[in-house]
Amino acid sequence: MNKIKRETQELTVRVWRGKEDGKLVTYQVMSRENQTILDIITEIQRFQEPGLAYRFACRVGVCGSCAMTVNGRPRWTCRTHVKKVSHEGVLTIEPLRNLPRIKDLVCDLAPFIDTWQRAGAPFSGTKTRNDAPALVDPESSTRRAAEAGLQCINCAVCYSACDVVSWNRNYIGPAGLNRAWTLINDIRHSDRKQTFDQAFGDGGCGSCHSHGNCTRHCPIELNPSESIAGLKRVAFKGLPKDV
Amino acid sequence: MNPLRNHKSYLAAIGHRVSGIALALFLPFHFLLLGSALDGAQGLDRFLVYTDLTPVKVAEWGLVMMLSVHLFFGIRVLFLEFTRWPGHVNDLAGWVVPCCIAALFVGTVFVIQVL
Amino acid sequence: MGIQSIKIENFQTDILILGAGGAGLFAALHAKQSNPQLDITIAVKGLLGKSGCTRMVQGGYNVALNPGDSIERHFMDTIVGGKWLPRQDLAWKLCETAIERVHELENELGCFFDRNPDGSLHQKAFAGQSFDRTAHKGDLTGIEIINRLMEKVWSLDLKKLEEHRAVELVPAMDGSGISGVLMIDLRSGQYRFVQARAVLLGTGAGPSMYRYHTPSGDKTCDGLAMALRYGLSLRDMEMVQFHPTGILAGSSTRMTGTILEEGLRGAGGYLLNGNGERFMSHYHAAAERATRDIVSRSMYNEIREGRSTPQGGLFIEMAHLGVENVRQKFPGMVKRCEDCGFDLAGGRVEVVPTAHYMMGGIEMDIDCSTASPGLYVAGEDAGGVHGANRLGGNGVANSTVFGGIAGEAMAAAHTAGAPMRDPDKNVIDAAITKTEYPFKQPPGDLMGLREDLWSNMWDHVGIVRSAEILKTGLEKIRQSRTSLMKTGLADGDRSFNLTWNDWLNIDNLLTVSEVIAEAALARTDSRGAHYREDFPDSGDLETTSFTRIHLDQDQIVQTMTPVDFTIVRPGESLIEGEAGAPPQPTAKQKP
Amino acid sequence: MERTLFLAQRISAIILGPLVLVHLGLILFAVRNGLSGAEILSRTQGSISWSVFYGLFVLSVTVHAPIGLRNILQEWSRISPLTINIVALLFALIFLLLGLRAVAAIV
Ligand SMILES: Cc1cc2nc3c(=O)[nH]c(=O)nc-3n(C[C@H](O)[C@H](O)[C@H](O)COP(=O)(O)OP(=O)(O)OC[C@H]3O[C@@H](n4cnc5c(N)ncnc54)[C@H](O)[C@@H]3O)c2cc1C
Ligand code: HEM
Ligand code: SF4
Ligand code: F3S
Ligand code: FES
Repeated sequence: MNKIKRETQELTVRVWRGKEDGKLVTYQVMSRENQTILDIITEIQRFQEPGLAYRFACRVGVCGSCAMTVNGRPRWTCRTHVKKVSHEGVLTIEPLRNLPRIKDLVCDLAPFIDTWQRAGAPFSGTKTRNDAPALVDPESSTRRAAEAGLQCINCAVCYSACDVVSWNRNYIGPAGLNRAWTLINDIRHSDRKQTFDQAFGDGGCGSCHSHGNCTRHCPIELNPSESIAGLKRVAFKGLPKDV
Repeated sequence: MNPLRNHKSYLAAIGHRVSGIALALFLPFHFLLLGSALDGAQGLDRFLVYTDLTPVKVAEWGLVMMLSVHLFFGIRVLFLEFTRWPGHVNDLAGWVVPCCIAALFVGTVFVIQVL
Repeated sequence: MGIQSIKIENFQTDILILGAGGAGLFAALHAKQSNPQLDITIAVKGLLGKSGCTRMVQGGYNVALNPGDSIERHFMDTIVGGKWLPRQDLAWKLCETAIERVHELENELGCFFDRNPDGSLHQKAFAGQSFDRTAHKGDLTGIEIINRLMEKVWSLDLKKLEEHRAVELVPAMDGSGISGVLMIDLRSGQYRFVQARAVLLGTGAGPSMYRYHTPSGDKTCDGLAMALRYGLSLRDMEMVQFHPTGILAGSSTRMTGTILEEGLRGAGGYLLNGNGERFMSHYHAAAERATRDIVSRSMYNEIREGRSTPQGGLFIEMAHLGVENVRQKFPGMVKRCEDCGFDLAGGRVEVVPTAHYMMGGIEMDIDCSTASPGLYVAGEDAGGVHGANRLGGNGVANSTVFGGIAGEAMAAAHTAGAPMRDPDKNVIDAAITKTEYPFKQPPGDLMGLREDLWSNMWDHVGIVRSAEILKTGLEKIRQSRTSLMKTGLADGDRSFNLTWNDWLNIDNLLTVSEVIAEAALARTDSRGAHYREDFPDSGDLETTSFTRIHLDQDQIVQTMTPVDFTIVRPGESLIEGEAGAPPQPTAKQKP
Repeated sequence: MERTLFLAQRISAIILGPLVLVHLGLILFAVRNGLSGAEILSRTQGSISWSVFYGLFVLSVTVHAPIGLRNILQEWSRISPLTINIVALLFALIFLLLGLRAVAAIV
């Protein structure tokens, strides 16, 4: 009884303050209905720590700006309900792993966004703005394979969850490779071979050891692990054909 | 335990890696030993006498375990990477425990055989 | 700190782009494509491509691709939907260039728009349109568009100033045009003055001064407020679009105000009042499927008359369509509701109309230039394209079409010898004095101030207006301004100081709120998004005028300017046999 | 390069699979009465099949294991890439020489 009461009334929140050499600072926060982790952070910034730095934009899970480490796991905080993660009323909130820290809960995402380029993006087409779009069969195997990997919100959750990224700073990581897989399955893309060579180059998909943390944590349920396996199959079988 | 590490696929990767390292370190010695047969069976037997010692037996068992763990997890990795069926990633996480059981089975047979 | 002791870093660039949504990114891309030698800098308050609303686009992109559709038809829908207020040459440009832009998105940038079984682009129906012309990628079209754009722009050789907040547009010393922009590097707190030959405002406006609002948190009308202070005029500012179904999950969560997609109503979802009764049919024959403005207004009325939920909203209910069916058809929305504790598929979700889009904005010409040489505007910051109402699907078309045009125009201006102008130092000093001001005041509850503004705008400058309540609203906005000037910040670490940033946000929101209220007071008729209880008629279309507001010595000056019907006059239509438009809705849109 | 190494490692793994399976079976069978040099040699000496079997084993391991060790060193150590490549090559050499010597010894 006592415990339940505590859970619904007050949360103990430990928040990372500082840059690379910071520490966890503890705050007591009133717990309310319908609170997300982002709301908790906002509440602390509003009432207790005006200087607290964190990042968000869309607040509904499409921009991928608000990811943090919550009780040891990377998550999108704007869509993570407190009830889902608070253990006995305690929360530990830290910045993402594997990225340079700016301040408090904010990381520099630039090295992560760069991985798209390293994995062989952007798209290059043969048609121009003066042509009609290509006819693409929505049921073709390549289209469906690509489709499954789209809509990534570049939140860096997978990048932060992957141990190989932290072990090997050269590793492109799951999100970039997932993009490479969608490009390789895009029959409109004129540089599929080039994309593949990059995705399989230094720090490319050969470095993935199928830990699966990317897929387990991706908030929008993409499957980078599967995309990377797809790339590895290409190494054997050649570029996917359209069937 | 770190929640990022406390799940089957991750532990399988680590198990596969540790067994791989153990095998790679052991193999040169294994080859050295076999190479001692260049002087005939006596050369080999000079080393093989030690296999009667209990600690050596345990170590041998360990190696058999490592080999079978690496083998079964390796097969799993190959399936993961080079095959595909609907939901196959989830299914292959389900293989981790069977792989361990298979390796344990090999280990048990080894023990029975030796005893 | 005295302002003399504050260090400013200066640097120069050919083209400076503010904002990295559809408008900003397209401008960068097209400028670079026009002239790869250009030195381009893109400065954005959030992260490049990850801030702003273009990424949040759900429904899709209006474009007349189908042989049965036409630019004329798209244009007529836009004009009629905008209640004859749009500037017609801009609206035409929008409809015409949308085709090229969608082709570019598909062919050059690699966007994956959904396909028909025959391989052509799938286009869906959107309310208020006479043809199914909304190209889309599922129900989260913006992610695809922005991902492809940002990955392309990221590959270009240009300077990226992420998390840089523009604080003031700085004119040339000699008054010949713009000289550059003063900004704060939010990560370090450092001031930076970027001098440029051409500057684009693509900061995306965003009606985030209402209690319930959809735009991303970084959007606080900064561009509009800066333009006003700079001396430009804004048009149609009373036109604020409300989306009917914002999630209402209480005041303690930022999820409140974010939208549940229109398709829920389209598919046959019910809106229920606090007593659990359907009410839309009392207001309009199309019931829940009526257009945004009508549904929002009806909902507002229901709430005002006390038939709301205890939290002050209404319900949307889908269960009668089959729980599994709903789960399958709207997986994203079901999950979104689940994350704030609602069961969309089987239960009821509390909803409330939510401020979505600003039709009004800075006056621009057809090449996106403004009244000030060197200064350009595109996207939601610009006004005149949509008039009194924006069709769903015309927003992202607007930002991508005009962003690209602005990029080309700025590159052309550079080729034609656009000068680097010397800044008016007084303006820089004054701007810094103002941004430093809050550090000299005692700390206070800024968020509380913002909440007051939210409530005030919702209650007095919202969906249903009258002279009397607008005046109360204006009065309260001015009171909020007084309170803001007494509320300060502790002067600590300026790096990533969100509270400081928020002070500046509220300052701009107050400025623009006042403009909205003044414009709403000036428009004595009811059209599109603007509804006056005391003037419920739309007034004579022939003499349609738009509101235009600028600042003179800090005072708001408002004039009504007649619309020039350059292409089509009220009562006429470009579509043969369908005088006056809108043409008949297609079968799919009929309830 | 990375792709070649990857393929080489996976192909060698595919070859090693059955080899190790047989080898494991053999171990389980052979240890029954304790190991003796004579017994081992009696099985292998003069047998072309076993020499091919173990020859292939050695070659595959020579390819397979050093690539794996290279990965591990890249991820788990701070050794420079060049040194890692040298170490991997050394391992390959050790496997190859000692391995072939062993095969030669037992057949
Ligand atoms: C939830 C939602 C759904 C929508 N759905 C649709 C739809 O289906 N179809 C449709 O056509 N339209 C839709 N819209 C509208 C559409 O998203 C916008 O009209 C359009 O994307 C605006 O583009 P923009 O480039 O002008 O601004 P944005 O994309 O909003 O970008 C603004 C940029 O400016 C930056 N910025 C802001 N202030 C400053 C400053 N002071 N200094 C520097 N940078 C600054 C921001 O960080 C951001 O990068 C939707 C909007 C929302 C919110
Ligand atoms: C006895 C000989 C063997 C040795 C010494 C050996 C050694 C190694 C080593 C050191 C690694 C690196 C592990 C890592 O990167 O985590 C490795 C990886 C691997 N091994 Fe083996 N191995 C042997 C046999 C096998 C067999 C029989 C198979 C399977 C059929 C196999 C399959 C694999 C696979 C698939 C990998 C790649 C793992 C990854 O990168 O995720 N190996 N091996
Ligand atoms: S793949 Fe998933 S986890 Fe990774 S960046 Fe994209 S959305 Fe985030
Ligand atoms: S977590 Fe990392 S190791 Fe591979 S499967 Fe995902 S990228
Ligand atoms: S704030 Fe955009 S994903 Fe969380």
